[in-house]
Amino acid sequence: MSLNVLYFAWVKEKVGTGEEQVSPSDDVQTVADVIEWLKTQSPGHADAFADASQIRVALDQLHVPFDTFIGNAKEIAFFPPVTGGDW
Amino acid sequence: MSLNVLYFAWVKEKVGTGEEQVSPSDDVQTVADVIEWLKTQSPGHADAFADASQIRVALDQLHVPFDTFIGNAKEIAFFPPVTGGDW
Amino acid sequence: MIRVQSEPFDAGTETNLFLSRNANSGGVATFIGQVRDFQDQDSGSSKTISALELEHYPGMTEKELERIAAEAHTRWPLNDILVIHRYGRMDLGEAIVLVCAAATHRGDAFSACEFVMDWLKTQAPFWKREHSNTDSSWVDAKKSDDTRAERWNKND
Amino acid sequence: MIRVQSEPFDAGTETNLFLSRNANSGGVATFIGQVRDFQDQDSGSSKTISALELEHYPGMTEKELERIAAEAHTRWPLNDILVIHRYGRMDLGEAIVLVCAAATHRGDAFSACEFVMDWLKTQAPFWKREHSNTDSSWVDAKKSDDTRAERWNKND
Repeated sequence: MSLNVLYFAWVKEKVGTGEEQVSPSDDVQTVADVIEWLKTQSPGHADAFADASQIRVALDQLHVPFDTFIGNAKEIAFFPPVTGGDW
Repeated sequence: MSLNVLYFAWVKEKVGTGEEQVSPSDDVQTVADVIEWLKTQSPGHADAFADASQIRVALDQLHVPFDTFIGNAKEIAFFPPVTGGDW
Repeated sequence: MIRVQSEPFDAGTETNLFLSRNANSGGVATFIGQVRDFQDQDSGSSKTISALELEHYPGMTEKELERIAAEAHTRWPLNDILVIHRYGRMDLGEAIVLVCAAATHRGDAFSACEFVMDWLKTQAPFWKREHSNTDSSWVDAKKSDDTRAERWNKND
Repeated sequence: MIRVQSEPFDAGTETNLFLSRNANSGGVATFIGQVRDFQDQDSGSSKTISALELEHYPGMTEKELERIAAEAHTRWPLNDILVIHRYGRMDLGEAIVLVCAAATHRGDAFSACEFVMDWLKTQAPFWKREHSNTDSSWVDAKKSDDTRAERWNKND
């Protein structure tokens, strides 16, 4: 599997990069699997994903839950719950 | 009793004037009484008030129901239900 | 602030002025009612409406609009309300009414703006006359306006 | 129409353009969210917020906003929707978002405008960072936004 991984906001700051190309092994099949695999890649990754309840995911630019299969997706993004103006 | 009477929209057109000063007798006490009294003043008045369900009333510039007593009010206005833009 | 006037007004300019007066409010909801181009929609009708005219009750109109705005202030935490309403003759595409409501939370701004419009439509003393190629006639009140206005009583 | 941009925009000018594009709609509801002047309201805080910054997910932001606007069109009879949303750094008093909805009936315009705002706040990929005199920090999501967005599911 080859995936373009994007990080935003404090997830990006903790991981230390906004984008990386990864190729996990074939037993990595769901979003949750990708998260567990990423946590092993660096202390920054581990820190960013320490509390997965604070992480939201988009697969090929669509919001998805953690149990979604990666399938043929090319891009996965991890970010905090979205926020906007005060109103 | 001395009252300034105002008419608007098609009520004004039927009565034939937008404003008149009236002095009905003392037994004219409520809005409904004023309407009955006005109906006797001219065929135009009678026509305007023929279907009282189509008439709305303001007493001293406040919406009121027909059973309201005139009291010390100075101004009474008769008009159709209000209308505005299409939206 | 309430303004009742026969002169045209510019909805965008008024909105910007309202926004800058309310820099401490995050959210501003507005409604603009304009004289719509009827020909596009009522294609079944042979009547071509060219303009409309709003008669009003000078003095009472201002009082009613002030009363409605004050009522909105009692119902929601608002920083400001603006109502501009025209009377007299208006051409297609011209703005008739602008309502702006400023609040810290958008839900309050939306509710107040819609409330003001709903009460205004049933209680502010305006009467509409449509001018067409063939005649001019008074427009009947709409039952749907009463229904919309009554919704705000049920929630009390 | 959806526009996602870092450049400031003029809410009044955009509203006027939307109004003239929609001359066949009687009613236009809008919402403007601006960077509010925090100092007026959070007087208990010693932190002075001077600006805010919105990070976003280029590509996905536009897709989400298009999807939300399309959903609004399926739910209400609308003539047009406009969403303009900024990203990047913004100063106090600047407009962040403008949503306009045009419809024949005002209830549809109001509902669509509020719906777009509620879904946008929970689903469009923006993340806010506040810059103050002492530091800059990411702002947490608000539970109230989730609650508001969920209201639109219940009515289905």
